[in-house]
Amino acid sequence: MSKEAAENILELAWIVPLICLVSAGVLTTLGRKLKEPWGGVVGVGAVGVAFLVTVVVFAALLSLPADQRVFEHVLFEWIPAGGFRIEAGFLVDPLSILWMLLVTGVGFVIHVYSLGYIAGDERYTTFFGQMNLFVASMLILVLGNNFLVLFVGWELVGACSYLLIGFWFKKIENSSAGNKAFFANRVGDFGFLVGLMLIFATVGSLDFDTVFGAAYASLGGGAGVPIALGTATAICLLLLVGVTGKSAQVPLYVWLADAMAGPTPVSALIHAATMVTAGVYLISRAHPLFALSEVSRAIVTFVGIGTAFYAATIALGQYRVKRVLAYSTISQLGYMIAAVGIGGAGYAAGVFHVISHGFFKALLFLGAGSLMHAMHGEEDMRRLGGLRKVMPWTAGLFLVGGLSISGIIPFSGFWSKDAILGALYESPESWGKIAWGIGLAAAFLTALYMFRTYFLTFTGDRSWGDEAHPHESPWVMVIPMLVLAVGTTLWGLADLPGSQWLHGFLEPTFGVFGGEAERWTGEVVLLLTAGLLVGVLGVATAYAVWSRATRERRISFGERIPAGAGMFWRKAYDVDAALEYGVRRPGWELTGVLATVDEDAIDRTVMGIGGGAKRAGRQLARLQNGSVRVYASVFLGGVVLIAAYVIVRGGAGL
Amino acid sequence: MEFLQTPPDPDAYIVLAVFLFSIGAVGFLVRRNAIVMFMCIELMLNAVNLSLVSFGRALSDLSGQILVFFVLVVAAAEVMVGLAILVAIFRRRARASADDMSSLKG
Amino acid sequence: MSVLAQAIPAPQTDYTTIIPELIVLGTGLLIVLMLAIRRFSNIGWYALIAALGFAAAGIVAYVDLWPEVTDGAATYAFSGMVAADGFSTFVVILSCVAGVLAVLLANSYLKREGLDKAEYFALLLFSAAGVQFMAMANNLVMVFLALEILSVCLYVLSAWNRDKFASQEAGMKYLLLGAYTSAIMLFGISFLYGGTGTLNIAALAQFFARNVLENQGLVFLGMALVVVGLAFKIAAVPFHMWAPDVYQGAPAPVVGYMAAAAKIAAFAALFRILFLGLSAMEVDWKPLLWGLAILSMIVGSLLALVQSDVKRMMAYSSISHAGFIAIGVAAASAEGMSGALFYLVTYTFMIAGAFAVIDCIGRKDEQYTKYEDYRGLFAREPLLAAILTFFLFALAGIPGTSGFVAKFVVFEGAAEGGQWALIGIGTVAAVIALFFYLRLIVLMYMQDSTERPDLAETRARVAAGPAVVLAVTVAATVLLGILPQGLLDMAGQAVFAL
Amino acid sequence: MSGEWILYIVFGATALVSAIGVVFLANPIHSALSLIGALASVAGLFLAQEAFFLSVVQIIVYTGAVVVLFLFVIMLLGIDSADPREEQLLRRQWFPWAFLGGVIGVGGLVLTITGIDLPFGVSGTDTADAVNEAGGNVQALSERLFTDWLLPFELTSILVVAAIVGGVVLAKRTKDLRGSGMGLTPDLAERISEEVEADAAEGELDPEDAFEADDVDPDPDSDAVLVGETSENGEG
Repeated sequence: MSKEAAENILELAWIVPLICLVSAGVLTTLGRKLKEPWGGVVGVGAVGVAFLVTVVVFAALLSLPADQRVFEHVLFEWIPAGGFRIEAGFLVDPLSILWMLLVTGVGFVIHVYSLGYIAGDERYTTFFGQMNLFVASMLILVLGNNFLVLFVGWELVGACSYLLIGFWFKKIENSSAGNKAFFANRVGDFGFLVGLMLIFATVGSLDFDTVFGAAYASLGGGAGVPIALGTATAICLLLLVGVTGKSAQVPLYVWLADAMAGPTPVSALIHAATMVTAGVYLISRAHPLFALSEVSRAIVTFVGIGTAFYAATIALGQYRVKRVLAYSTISQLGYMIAAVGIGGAGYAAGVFHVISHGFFKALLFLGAGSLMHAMHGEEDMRRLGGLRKVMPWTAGLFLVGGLSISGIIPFSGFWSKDAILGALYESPESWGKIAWGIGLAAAFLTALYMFRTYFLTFTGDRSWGDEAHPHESPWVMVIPMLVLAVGTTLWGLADLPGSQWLHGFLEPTFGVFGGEAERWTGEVVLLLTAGLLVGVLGVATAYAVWSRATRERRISFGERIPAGAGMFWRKAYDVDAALEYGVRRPGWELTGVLATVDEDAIDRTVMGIGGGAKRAGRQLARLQNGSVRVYASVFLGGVVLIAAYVIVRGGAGL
Repeated sequence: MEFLQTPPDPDAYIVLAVFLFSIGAVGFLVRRNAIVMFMCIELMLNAVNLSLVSFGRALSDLSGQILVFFVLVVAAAEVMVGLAILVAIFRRRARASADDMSSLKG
Repeated sequence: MSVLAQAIPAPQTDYTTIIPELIVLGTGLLIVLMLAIRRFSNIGWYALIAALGFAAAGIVAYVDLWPEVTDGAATYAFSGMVAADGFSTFVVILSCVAGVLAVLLANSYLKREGLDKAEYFALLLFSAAGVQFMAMANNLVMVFLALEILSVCLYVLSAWNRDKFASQEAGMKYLLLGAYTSAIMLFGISFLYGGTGTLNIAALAQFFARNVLENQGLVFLGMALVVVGLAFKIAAVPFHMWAPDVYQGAPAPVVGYMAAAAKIAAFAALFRILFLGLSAMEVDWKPLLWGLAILSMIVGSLLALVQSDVKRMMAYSSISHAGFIAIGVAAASAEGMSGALFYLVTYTFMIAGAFAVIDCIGRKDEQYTKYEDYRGLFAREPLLAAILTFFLFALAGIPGTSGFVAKFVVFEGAAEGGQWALIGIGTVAAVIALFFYLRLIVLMYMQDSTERPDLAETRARVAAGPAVVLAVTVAATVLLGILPQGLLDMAGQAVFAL
Repeated sequence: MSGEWILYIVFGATALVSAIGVVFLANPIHSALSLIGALASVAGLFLAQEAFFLSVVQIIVYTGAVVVLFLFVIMLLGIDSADPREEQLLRRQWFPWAFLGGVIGVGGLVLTITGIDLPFGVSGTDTADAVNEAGGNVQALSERLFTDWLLPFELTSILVVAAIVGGVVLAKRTKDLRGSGMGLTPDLAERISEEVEADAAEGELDPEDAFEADDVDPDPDSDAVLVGETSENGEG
């Protein structure tokens, strides 16, 4: 491909979100007029075409020499005021193209799967409309060439997820989950917005170019307005608030687990591929700002790795498959945030893990969806078990996903997680090794809870009643899972230590901040081995404890078991109890405290902002009782207040 | 009572106007008959007129008196529209109390 | 000596400066005259005349006056009673646009409700003239008279639906409180007059330039009471109590016009009085406006949260919008005021569009304005629901709509003045605001309209007038959201050419 | 003793007393008559300040037109007796004291701010001599009104036209109501009685609770903050 041809193609990258946007508009306005298969065909087709166009754009980008792979194109000048102008356009570079591939690719697979999952729903077409709008919003988010466009996408994504989580809103639970997501995101967005204002106040622009130019200037290179250290830290921390909201990090993670109330493809799309990774994207994109402030990077790293560990302990105590996956998502996102927080090689590692996670988490969610589809919505592990024989495909593919997330060679999860752990360990920053330790512990817990889920669900005795008739899901659901399984098997090749194609590919974006590529050194091998060992240990422990779980034991898992030294070692049953007391309980007590914080403080703060506002509104409304004389009294009260102000102000002739 | 020898200051009129105004303003708040509420507004406007004339005289300027002239017109127009609405309401409800008009609230 | 023999100097008349106003007033009087002579059976003709009158006035203002006033300094006419400058011309054009939208909205409403009296259009024209004179007024008496013309027309229009008690109650409450406020504002004018010896706004500035007041209590209180009077018109807290009741009771097309027109007029007057006349007292009135802005944004948003009637919710939202616009005025800078002007333009379109939808959905007697009636709207009326969603997003200030740009420029004006606290509070209020708009949006997309057979069977009719209004307002809201520069330049010129 | 003082004291006292009468007389007709007293006293105060024209206009327009309009409407609507609830309120013993307190409070506040010693720094051009030279108060005023103040003067005509048009539209009976006494058709009478019953169901207002919210539904424990709940507060 010639250079001109490649650039011509790149100029058309904006078509990708447009396709999704138009199809969303068509599907939403036509609504019920478009009968069942066709709404889905349009929805899936649009995302499919978007994916193909993205691949073409990707190819065009690859055909350019590495140093020319940052392509910015201004669509129009969007100039709100006087001396300040915004050039609304898009930016195609290695970072954004990867996200586009992820969003359209995984999005396409999930759309296909939805054809089977949502079939027969009365709002079939609307569902695809909203899904397409969601994909479009995410594409706007990653394609924008300035913070404002990014924020537009950021808000749209939030609004769409709000609609989709509450899709089956006839259930009260769902709409209140939608609310929770909404509140948490609003709190986050508020931080983000204030951060943007601070950026604007400091630099006078929201263009990536200008802002990052200023950041480079502060580091001693290039022209631009330097940013003071304190300001940079404040900006980064405010952005982090936004990230914790959207990417479900401590303390704003509370909404994600509840958001599982939505349809499973929504869970897959939001939690696997798209919305939750927006925070990782934001930090990666804003890396020059984070490079300015070591403090903020340390905070980001520990928020991330802390979340990774904390969410893993919670996941261990869950009985519902989708909730385990939700907490696992929070935990995995923590890894990514930690990676991009520490910087250096961590940037590439974080991005690597985003896509890796996109594959295996989408796979796991679709597996869970397939399971629920077969079991008529049952997802409580205590009432599952032995399903491997009935649903071999689902079980096998779920196993692949489980192995990948647990970090077992050769699946991509192994490579990407170890890339993150390696980046943490080898980072020049002093706190890196501590973070690495926590990350390793979290990796053990990950394998443990994942395989606890697998064994309780697919092996052992059947714990479901006779009324259930589980069956393998239709091919339209299995094939997407198969595709994802292949993806998670092969994706690891993209960034193997030594070759590190992805690291090189991302170099135009991260430049000097991207760190050195890894070599096959003894240290690397040791680190990889440690990661693998931890994973295997987790799987083995899970196997020992849960692989032969009977129906009775499953049911008793949830009950209180008196602790006693004698009972501790007797049976696997007791190991389970021990685990219950030794790991889950303390974890639960620890997290119990945290969970109180979770349920009470954070929940209440988050919900309280809305509730309190509403209560205040009600009190104020009492005054508005319809009587003219009361209105006039308030009016006169206002006049008296102003008069008092006049006196205080010293204008009075006293 | 020496001060009585000279004509009253403008201040004297202003004090009077302020109290006239206050009677109207407070009266508006306490009466429930809409027509009487209008009368209270008239009291307030008259107080303003009084102050305008006094200010005008103290300033040796006729603008104050001209403004009073306009205020008279405005007062008449407002009263007219107000009474028209009142008549329309009264046709339906046969009540002229402001407190009965509280179907809109919250 | 005979009085008649004494030569009275000829009055200084310069009718060219008020041509748009003359056209608007002339059209109004023409309608009144036509009604007196013979009646067309179809009020559509009167609507056409009114719309043409507005359009002609707007075009004359833009083509004839705008280039002139943006070139040079302000011209004062009628012995300094009115000022023709970029600012006033801008507002004149805006009021004509609002007038055309209002006429288009009203025609089908009046026919549907059987209230087809063409006097409606005459009053609409008079009220618009009131707005225009308020923007031009260079004399406190002119401000007062123009305000009264506007108010009297709005009182009548609010009470227009004689078949609905709520409408009459709205008119009555508006009038009682409005007259009360007028008296208080007049007292303020009288104090300003007493303290400075002039009623001319430009002369006020000269007075402050020449004199240093030892005891400024009189002038200060006068200023404060004038601000109170205008704050009542823009429905700023705590002078907002009338707004929810009036918005809920008055006919939807009236509200769609009134919400914008009253704000335009009052902000224009506020700006001219404070910024031009009393700029010497800037330190005194700025905190006053801050207080009003903050209270309006917060209280308006909070109260909107708990509403169950859409028109009432829109009233509280308009209170909160008044707060946002007041931020621009409180910035006391050309940037801030041009931001406020831009905001007013976008608000005019948004509110007219939103009330067009509310009117269509309300149907006969506006019986469907409760939240309950909006439940599942999307399933029944996808297009109307989508448009309303769009307007609600615009009102909430979602990027990509004109509402966002408007908030942005107003905040920018405040930022230039370093008023970060104001911006912070504004952001919080905007967040709460998004919340109550979304509450309605979510309801519209809920799907259990089966419980409402009365709603499911009949469809809302969108007549030609509202359809045009919707098309225009949606287009304007999108366009100003994406390409706001043209209008921003115009608003900038309007203020810089003062 | 200066003659103006006498006028001031006499008319000032009658103005205040009649104004208080407007507020305190339960019967609207008495209030209106008291208002005439107040307005006439203000006319007297105008006279004392040599605003002869305004003094006459005040009598003719206010007492001659506005108050007559009030009386006319009172008679037309037949509300020529006191509302019992209002009477009850006005008879309460605390009422005059509260009223007095309010007046002194508001008035005192205004006077505190403006200062009793009012500053008039400027001297205008319309001195007594200048006014005399123009031929007197009326001539001077008319000259100003038709030169400098021409535009506002013209605008008042618009205001009056708008008010007349609006007043006619609002107060005119609709076609279907024509010819039946107060304009009550059986249909409308039924609607009205429904409305009145609905009001009665809400409960009669006690004089004191006019300032209390009567039926705002507090519903403080609702958690469904965003979606799907409404409280009833609608039309009566």
